[in-house]
Amino acid sequence: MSGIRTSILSLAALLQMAGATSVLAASSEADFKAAFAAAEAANKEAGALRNQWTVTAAALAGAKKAAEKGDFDLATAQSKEAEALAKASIYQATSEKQAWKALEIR
Amino acid sequence: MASTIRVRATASGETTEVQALIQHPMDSGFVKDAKGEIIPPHFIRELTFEYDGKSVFVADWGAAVSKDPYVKFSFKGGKKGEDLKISWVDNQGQSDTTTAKIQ
Amino acid sequence: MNVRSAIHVASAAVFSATLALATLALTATPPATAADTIDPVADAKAFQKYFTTKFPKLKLEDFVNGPYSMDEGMHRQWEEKEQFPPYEFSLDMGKELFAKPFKNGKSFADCFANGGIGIRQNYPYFDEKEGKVVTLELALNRCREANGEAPFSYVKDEMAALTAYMAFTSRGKPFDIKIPNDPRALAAYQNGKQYFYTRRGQLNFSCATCHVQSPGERIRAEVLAPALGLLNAMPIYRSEWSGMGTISRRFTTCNSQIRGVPLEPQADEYRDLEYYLSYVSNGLPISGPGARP
Amino acid sequence: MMACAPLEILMTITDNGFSATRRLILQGVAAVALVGPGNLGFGLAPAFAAANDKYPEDAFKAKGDADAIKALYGKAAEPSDKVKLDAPEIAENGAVVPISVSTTLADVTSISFLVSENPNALAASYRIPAGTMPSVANRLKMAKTSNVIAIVEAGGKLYSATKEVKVTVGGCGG
Repeated sequence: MSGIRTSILSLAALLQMAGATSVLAASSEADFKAAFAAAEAANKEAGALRNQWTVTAAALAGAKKAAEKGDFDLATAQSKEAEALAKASIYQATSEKQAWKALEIR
Repeated sequence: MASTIRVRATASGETTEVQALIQHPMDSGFVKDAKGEIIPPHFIRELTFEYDGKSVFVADWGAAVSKDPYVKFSFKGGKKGEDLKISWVDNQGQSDTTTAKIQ
Repeated sequence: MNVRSAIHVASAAVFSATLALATLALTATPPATAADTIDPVADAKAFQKYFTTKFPKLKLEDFVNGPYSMDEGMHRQWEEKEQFPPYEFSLDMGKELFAKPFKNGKSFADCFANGGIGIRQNYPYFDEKEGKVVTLELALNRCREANGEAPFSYVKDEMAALTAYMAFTSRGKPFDIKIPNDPRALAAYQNGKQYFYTRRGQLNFSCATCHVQSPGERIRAEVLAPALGLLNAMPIYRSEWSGMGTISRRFTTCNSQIRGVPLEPQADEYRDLEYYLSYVSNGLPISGPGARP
Repeated sequence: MMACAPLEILMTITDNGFSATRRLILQGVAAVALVGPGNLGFGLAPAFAAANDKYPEDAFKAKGDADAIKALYGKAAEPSDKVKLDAPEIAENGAVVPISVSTTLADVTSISFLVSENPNALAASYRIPAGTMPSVANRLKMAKTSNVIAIVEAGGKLYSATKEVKVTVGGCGG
């Protein structure tokens, strides 16, 4: 059982970290492009693990829309959030490789 | 195409019990489709049951009747093998009618 | 969980006492060994025992009525609907579609054993040539493609109507899912089981979170169905969809409800999941098509 | 009523809509039968009696239940335990709520169902000719938790029964 608790704590920590970084200085288009590419890459990896989240796709779409309107602060922030969500879904997929057995009826 | 009206009319003693299920979207006009456009109201307004040339039951329906609407009632009289005529009209002028045998 | 698996081990008549003692010691740590040996027969027994102990008043076949066996108020509403069930039209459409010949003159009856009548309880089966699980929905579309017809959508009316009719012809027959003596079949079964217990989506739920840990409880208006007998009533007319839903539709919408991106219908994971879920419900009667909230 | 995966439920509005062939049989829909003799003796208020043949247009357009009842019958109803209203405590789904009513009152000429919180309260109204039993079952849509009111017009007077039905969406949030 203890395995479960640590995995949930680190999952939460991951998301916390994402929230903090979005407050930094104004972002330029380059910042946005980098953040967006990183988020897409992470989400692609989650896809390979057959474990993407719908909210990641929503955050990516939001980021793209904000960028199209030229609001790169928002676009970068949302890209970072998308990346964090994608990373969380990757973490979930890998940790569940073993964790699922805890719930199994035997 | 089969009729849109499914009926079960069973005579027992001197009353006949009637159940009807009708294939109809009964759109209320408050729902949006996938593209976000309002689906226009499209619902049955009047449903009539006639036995021996006489109306035994008339339903006046609004938009709050469920999709593929169902109704159950019973009336005195009605013998096995006799006809029960059912017809409906909706707010877009469409209609359908069928005749069912009382079991 | 540790207490339950200890009892399970003790009741296995075959194991000698010493072995039981050894595994008892192991249960403190995650039971790595027990989970690695794939034993579908023992799984099915434990699975059914879990639910019959959790709901002692229910007979085995009651589990196929899902939420309606869990709540009296829901049961009454179900009885009312069953007097003239909303899936009646889909059933008639399915019967018509099933008999309609393809352009080449053949029809679905030519693709299935016994003309497709009364065989739903054998699906899904493990196809040893292909080395994969074949579900009823997949077999229907393959039949169409083999006869030069375009496949139907797995989540829309025609597929629901066809599976409704085939289920109807099998009503009352117990699920009879076989796992042939083929390591790939065992692997497919295990893969389906793993999917069933794996947490996914931002809500971090697995199928088991709802259908094993909390059947009978409510998520807002809905009462959760037990996992035992979960597919026996498929396909279902859901009031929520005010329309028919196939197994593919149910799997994909469940995924998106917990904010996981659904896989494409009839993906291997879904086919294996259906294989596992049907196998552990062996013996329970087919009751499809069903009406659900 | 937004279901768990809002987009999903909206996707179900299939494009073929209502595809049965439409047999346009324009018959005299108006019921030919005269209203039962029992009713005539009560100095019918012609404009309002629901037993007349016209579809109660304005009653279905009325918003609140009181206005709808007024538009339909022209008088108020008094609660009566002789009107037995059967509705679930918690609806399994707002789209299909099984509701039925039966009564021991005599000379029933009309039965109606209202859902107070729906955009238009009047859901269905049934004309009961003489010889038809005063009992109806149907399936109605409810936008949200609301009082369901059954009205029975018997011997020219109105009787009612009310029950609250809880309605919410299903599923886990989507």
